[in-house]
Amino acid sequence: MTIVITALQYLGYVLIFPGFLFCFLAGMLLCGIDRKLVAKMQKRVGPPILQPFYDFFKLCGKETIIPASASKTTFLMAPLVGLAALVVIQLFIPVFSFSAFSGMADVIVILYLLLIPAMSIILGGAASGSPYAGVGLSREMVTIISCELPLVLVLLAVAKTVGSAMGTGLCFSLSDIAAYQAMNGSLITKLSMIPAAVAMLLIIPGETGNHPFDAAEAETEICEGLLAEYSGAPLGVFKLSHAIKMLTLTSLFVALFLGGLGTGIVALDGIILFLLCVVLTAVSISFVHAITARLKIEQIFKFYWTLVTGLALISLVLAWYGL
Amino acid sequence: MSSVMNALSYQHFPIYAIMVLFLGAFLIVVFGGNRTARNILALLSITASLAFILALVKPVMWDGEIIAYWMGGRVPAGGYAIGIALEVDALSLFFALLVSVAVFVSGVYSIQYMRHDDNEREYYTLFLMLGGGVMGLVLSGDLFNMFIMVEILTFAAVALTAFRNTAKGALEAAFKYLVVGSIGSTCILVGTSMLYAQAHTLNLAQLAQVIPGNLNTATKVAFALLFVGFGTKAFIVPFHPLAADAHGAAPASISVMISGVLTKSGIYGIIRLTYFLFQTMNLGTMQFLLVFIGSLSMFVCVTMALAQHDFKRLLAFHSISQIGYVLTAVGLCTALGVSAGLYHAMNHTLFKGLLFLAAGAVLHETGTTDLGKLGGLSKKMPYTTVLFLIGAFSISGIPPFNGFASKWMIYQATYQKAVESGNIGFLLVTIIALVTSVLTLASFVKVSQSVFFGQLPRELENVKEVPFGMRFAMAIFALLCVLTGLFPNLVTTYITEPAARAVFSVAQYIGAMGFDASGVAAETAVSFAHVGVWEPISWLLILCIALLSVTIVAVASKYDRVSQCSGEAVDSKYELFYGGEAQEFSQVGGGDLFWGFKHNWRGYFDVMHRLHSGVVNDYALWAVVDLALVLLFSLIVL
Amino acid sequence: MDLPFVKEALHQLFSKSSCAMYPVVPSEAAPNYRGRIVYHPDRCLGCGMCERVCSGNAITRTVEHLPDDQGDKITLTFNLGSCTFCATCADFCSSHSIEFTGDYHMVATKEEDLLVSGSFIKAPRKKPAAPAAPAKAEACAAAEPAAEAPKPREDGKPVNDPAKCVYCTLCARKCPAGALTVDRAAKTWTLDEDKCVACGTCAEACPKNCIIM
Amino acid sequence: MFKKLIQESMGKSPWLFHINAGSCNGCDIELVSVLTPRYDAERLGFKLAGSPRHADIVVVTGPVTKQSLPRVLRAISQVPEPRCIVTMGSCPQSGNVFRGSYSVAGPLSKYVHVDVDVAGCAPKPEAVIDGLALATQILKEKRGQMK
Amino acid sequence: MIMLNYIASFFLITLGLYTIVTKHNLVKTVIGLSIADYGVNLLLISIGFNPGGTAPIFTWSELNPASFFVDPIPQALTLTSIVIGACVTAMSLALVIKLEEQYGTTDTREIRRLHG
Repeated sequence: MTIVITALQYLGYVLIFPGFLFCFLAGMLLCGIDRKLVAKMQKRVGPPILQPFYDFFKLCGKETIIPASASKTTFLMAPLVGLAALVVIQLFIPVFSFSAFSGMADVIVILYLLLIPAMSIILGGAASGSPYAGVGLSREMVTIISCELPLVLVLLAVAKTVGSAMGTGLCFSLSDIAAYQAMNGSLITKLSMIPAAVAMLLIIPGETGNHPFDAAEAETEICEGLLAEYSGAPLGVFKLSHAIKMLTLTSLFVALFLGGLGTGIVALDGIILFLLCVVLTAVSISFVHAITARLKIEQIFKFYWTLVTGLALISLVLAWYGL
Repeated sequence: MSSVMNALSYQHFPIYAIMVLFLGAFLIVVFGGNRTARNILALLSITASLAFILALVKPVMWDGEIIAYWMGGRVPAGGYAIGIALEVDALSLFFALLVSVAVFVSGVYSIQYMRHDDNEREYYTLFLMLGGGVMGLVLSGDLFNMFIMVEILTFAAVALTAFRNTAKGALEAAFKYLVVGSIGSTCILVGTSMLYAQAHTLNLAQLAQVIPGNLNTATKVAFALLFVGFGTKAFIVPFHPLAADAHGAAPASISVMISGVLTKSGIYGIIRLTYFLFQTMNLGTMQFLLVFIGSLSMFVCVTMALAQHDFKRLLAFHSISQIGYVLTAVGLCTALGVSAGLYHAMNHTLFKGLLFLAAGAVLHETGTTDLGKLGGLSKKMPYTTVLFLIGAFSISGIPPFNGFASKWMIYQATYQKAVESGNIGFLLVTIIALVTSVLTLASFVKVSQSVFFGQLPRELENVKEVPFGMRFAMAIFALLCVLTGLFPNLVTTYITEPAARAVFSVAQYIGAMGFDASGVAAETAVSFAHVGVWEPISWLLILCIALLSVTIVAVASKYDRVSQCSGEAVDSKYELFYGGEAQEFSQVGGGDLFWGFKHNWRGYFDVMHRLHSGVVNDYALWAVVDLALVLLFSLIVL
Repeated sequence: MDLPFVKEALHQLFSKSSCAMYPVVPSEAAPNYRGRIVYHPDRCLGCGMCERVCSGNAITRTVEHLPDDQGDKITLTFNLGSCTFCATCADFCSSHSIEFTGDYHMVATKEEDLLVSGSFIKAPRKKPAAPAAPAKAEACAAAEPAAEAPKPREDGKPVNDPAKCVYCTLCARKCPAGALTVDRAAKTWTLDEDKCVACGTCAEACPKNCIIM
Repeated sequence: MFKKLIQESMGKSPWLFHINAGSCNGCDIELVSVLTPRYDAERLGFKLAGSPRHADIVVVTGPVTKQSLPRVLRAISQVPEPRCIVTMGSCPQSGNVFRGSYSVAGPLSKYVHVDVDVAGCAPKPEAVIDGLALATQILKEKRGQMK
Repeated sequence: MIMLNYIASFFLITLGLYTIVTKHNLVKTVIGLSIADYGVNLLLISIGFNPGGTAPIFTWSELNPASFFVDPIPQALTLTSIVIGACVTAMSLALVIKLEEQYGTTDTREIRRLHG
C-alpha cells in the first residue's frame, strides 16, 4: 500500500510539481512575460502574456507536414524526447529545500543532460534533410560549444566554494548545494561568486538560444534553421521546450546562487521560484534582447570564450584561493 | 585422466587463450582454401579465446587470484627467473577481456565485411595473429615476450593496414606506421636489454622487485625508451598522425582492432611500466608527465578531428583523443582515477569499435567514406544509423550511455585530485576534458549530419542496408555500450575496481611469482569514493515515465495525424522549403561545418595543418624529439 | 563592446508605449493622403482623359448606347486593386469629377469589392445641328477679314482663333476623343462635332491660348 | 472544448510568411512597419515566420513575375492547413503598372485562391492590419471547417 | 673494450635514426631502420658478453660455481631480434615497391596523400 502511495507521489512529482504541469504553465508564462518585457523595453505594447499559450494551441491545430526526404520516426520523436528530457532536468533541480529527485544527479550530470534537448532538436532538424537545418545545426552546435566552457567554469567554481565551505573539498551534488545555502545564505552574497553569477546570467540566453545569441534560428537569414521543416504540433512542442528551457536555466541559477530563500512550504516555494525566475528572465533574457542586435556565430563564440569565460575564470580562481 | 583434468584447470587458460588464436592462424593457412572452413576456423578460435578469458573472470577478477604460469614448468632457479612466464592479475585480465571481446566482434563482422575481398585467407591469418599478439602482450609476465608480441602485432597491423592496397593511402599509411612503429619497437628492445643488463632478469615481477630500489642512469634511460616505445603503440601525441593514417586506410574490422585493442596494449604497457616496473607513479612529476601527455592527446586530437572530412580518419583522431582521457585518468594515480581510466578504456573499445564498424558498413554499401560525398543514409540504412547514433552518443558522453559514466568519473577524479593536491593544473585538466567532450559531440553531429542525415546524393539511390552478420556484430557493441552505461556501479564493482586495485597491489604481483616482495610497500588502501551522484536507472525510469506521458498526450491529441507523401510522385508540398523552382540537391556538407568555431582558432588550425605534413621524416622526427624529451625528463626527474 | 541602448531600454520599460493602438483607436489618414477614389458622375464629361493618363490601367470607360435616342450611358470603373494612387487622373480631370479621399481602408475578400464605379447618361446630341456648320464656316470666313477674336459657342465646344494659331497640332494630340484634325501644311483646324465632348483639354493644351471654349 | 480552444487560439496567433514576388519594396517596407513600435502588430499576436511551414498567413507582394511564380506557388503549397493568402498592394491583384509586361505572370488569383486583397500602393499599415485581421477571421472559419 | 661496443651500438642507433629523419628516399629510410637494428643487435650481444667466458653449452652435471660463460639469454634475444629485423626490412621493401608502383616516386615528400 505504501508502495502505491509512494509511486503515486513520485508520479505526482513527475506530472504535476515540479514536473510537467508546473513546467508547462511556468515556462509558458515566463516566455510570455519575456516577450511582454522586451516589447515594453522597445516602447511597444507587446503581445498578451498568454500569447505563448495561444501559439502553442494554435500550432496543435495545424497540419503537420513531413517532408518526403525526412525520416518520419526521428522527425516526430525528436521533439517529444527533448521535451521529456527537459522536464526530467527540471525534476533534478531542487526547489530550494524541496528536492523531488535532485539527489540523483549532480551539476556535471545536469551539464550533460542539458545536451540532450539540444541534441534532440539537432537530430530532428537534421532528419528533415533541409539545407537550412544543416546551417542551423552548425550554428547551434557552435553555440553549445561556446556556452559549454564558461558554464563548466561556473559549475566548478560553485562546486569548489560549497565544497571547501562544507569541508569536503568539493561538492557536486545539487541538493547539497541547496542544503548549504539553506543554512548559510545564498551563494551570491559571496564575493567570489559574483563574477560567476554574472557569467551565468550571460550564459542563460546563449543556452536557450535567445536573442542576441539566436544565430542558430535566425529566421531572417536561414529560415528558422533547424526548425525550418517543422510544422504543426511538433513545432509547438519545440516552442514549449524552448520555454521550459528558459525556466530550467533560470531555476538552475536560483539553485546555484539564490538558494536559501525558500520558506519550506512547497507551494510557496514554487511561487517564489517562479518569481525569481521571472526576475532572472527579465534581467538576463529580456533586457539583453532589448539592447542588442543579433551576433554573428563567430562573434558569439568569441564573446563566450573571452568575456564570459574570463568572468567565470575570475570566480573560479577566487574560489580556489578561498576568497 | 588426471592429466586431462589438470589440463582443463583454469591455470592453463591464459596460454590456451593465446594459443588458440595463433593455432587458428596456422590452421587457416593450411586449411583455409575453402571459405566455409576458413570462417568456421576463425570463429572457433576467437570464440574459444573469448570463452577461456571469460572463464578466468571469476577466479582472477572476483576472487583476486593471480595466476602465475611458468611455461614448461620452468620455475625460477636460485631466485632468478629463467623460464618464460605468464602472469595474469586482474589488470591483465581486464585488458585481455577487452581484447577478446573486440576480436570476437570484429571477427564476426569480418565474415560479411571481407566477403568481397580477395586473399581472405591471408586476412584471417593476419587478423588472428594480431589478436593473438595483443593477447600475448597483455597476459605476458616477461618483458622480452612483450617485445616479441609487440613485434607480432605491429607486423600484423602493418600488413592489415596495407591489406586493401589499392585504397587511397593504404600503402602510405602502412609504411609510415612501419617506420615509426619500428622506431618504437627498437626503443622497447633497447630498453629491455638495458634493463636486463642491470637486473639480469626479464621477468616483470622480478624486475619490479629489483629496479625501484636500484635506479641508475641506465635504468632511467631504459624507462624513457620503454615509455616512448609503448607510447608509439598507444599512438599518444606525438604519434597520433600514424593512428589517423592507419585507421583511415585499414578495413573497418582492422580499425576496430587497432583502435580498440592495439592502443590498449600501449596503455597496458605504460601502466605496467610506471606502476609496476618503476613504481614511480607516486612522484608528482611522473603524474604530471602522464596527465600532460594525456591532456595534450585529448585536446590536439579532438581539434584535429574537427578539421577532418573523411569518416574513418575523423574517428581515428577521436580514438586517440579518448586514449588521452584514459592516460590522463590513469596518470592521476588515485584509485578513482585508475578505475575511471580503465572504465573509459573499456568503453573506448566498445563505442569506438561500434563507430568503426558503422563506418565500415557505410563504406561497404557506398564505397566511400568521404563526408562530402555522403548524406541522407538514414532512410536507406536505418539500423546502421541507430547503431551509429548509439556509438556517437556514447563517445560524446550523452547520458545514459557508457561514455558519460566513465567521463563523469574522470571529471570527478581530476577535480578531486586537484582539490587534494591543491594543484590548480589538475583543474585545468578537468576543464580541458569537459571541453574536449563537447567538441567530440560537435564532430559527431557533423558526421551524423553529413553521412546519415541531410539529403541523399543521387548516386546513392540504390544503397541497401548491410547484411545481418554485420548488423549483429554492431548490435553486440551497441548493447554493451548501453548496458555498461546503465549499470556503472556493477561495472565498476565487478570489473574496473578489481583491475584498479590490482594496479595498486604491486606486492601481490611480485609475490605471486614467488619473489620476495618485502622491499615493496604492501597494497595501499585504495578508496573509490567520489562526490558526485548519478543514478542512470532512476533517470531512465523518470525519462521513460515522462516520455510515456508526453507520448500519450501527443497520441491522444492526434499528434501523429500527419500528412506525408506516399508513392513516387512528390507534391511540392512535401518537398523541402528551398529557394529554387524545384527541390535541388543541396546537402550541407561536413567539410567546414563549424567554421564559426574554427574561424576564431584559425591560427591554431593553420599551425596544426602544417605540422601534420604527412611526410614520414617529420613523423620520425617527432618520435625522436619525443624520445629526447622523455629521456631528458626521466634523467632529471627519476 | 558598445551597448548604446541600455539607458534607453530601461527608460522605455517605465514609460508609455508609442503604439498607435490602431483597431481600438481609429486613425485618420494624413492630410492630402490619397486613399479610396470617389467618382462624381454628375460632374463628369466623359472625356476619357483619366483613362488615357492612368498608368496602372485602373480605369475603364464603357459606353452603352441607350435605345430610343436617349443618349449614351457612360460608366467609369476605377479598379482600386490596380491603382497606384498617383492622382494623375484627378489632375487631368477638367471637371474635378475624380476625388481621392483619406479613406485607406481598402480591404476586400472579393475583387469586386475593390471596384469604384459610377455612370451617367449623356444627353443625345441635337442631331442635325444645322446652324453649327454654317456657324463654323462663318467663323472661319469671318476670321480672315475681321481678324477679331471669335466668339465662344453656346454648346461649349472649342473655337479656334486662326489669327493666333500656329498649327502646332498639340490640341489634336491632346484631344481625348480624337475630334480635332490639324493640318500644318494646309493650315486648317477642323473639329469633328460628333466626337467632341467639350472637355476643354485642347484649350488647356494650347500654347498660344488661341482656342476658346 | 479542446477544439474550441484551438480555434480561439487560431485567431490570436497568426504567423505571417512574406513572399516578395517582384515587388518594388514599397509594400515590403510597409509590412515591416506594421511590426514596428508604432503599429506593433505583435500585440495582436502577429509574428513574421521565417519558413512557410510555420506560417498561417502568406502575404504576397509584387506583381508575380514569371521568375518568381513557381517559387511563390511552391512556398504557398508548403504552408500547412489552415492557411490564408493575402495579397498586399495592387501588384499581385492585377499587375498594376507592370501589367502586360513580358515578364509578369500575375495576377496571383489566376493560380491560387486569394483570400484577402489589401489594396493600396503601398497600403497604409493600418490597412494592412485590417487585412490581416480579416484574414485571421477567415483562418478561424477554416479551422472550424477542418475535421 | 666492451665500452667501445656500447659506444658503437649507440652510434649506430643514432645514425639509423638520423638517416630516417633526414633522408627523403624510401629505400634510404629502410636502410636507416636496418642500421638502427644492427646497433641494437650489437648492444644486445655486448650486454651478454663476459670477457673470457666460454660458450654457454653445458649439461646440468657440468654446472658448478666455477664455470664461467657468456650470458646465453642476450644471444637468444639477438637471434630473435635479427629475425625481426629481417622481417622489417622485407616488409618495408615490399611496401616500397608497391608505393613506387602507385605513386611513381620514392621521395617521401611526395608520398603524403594522407595529411592534415
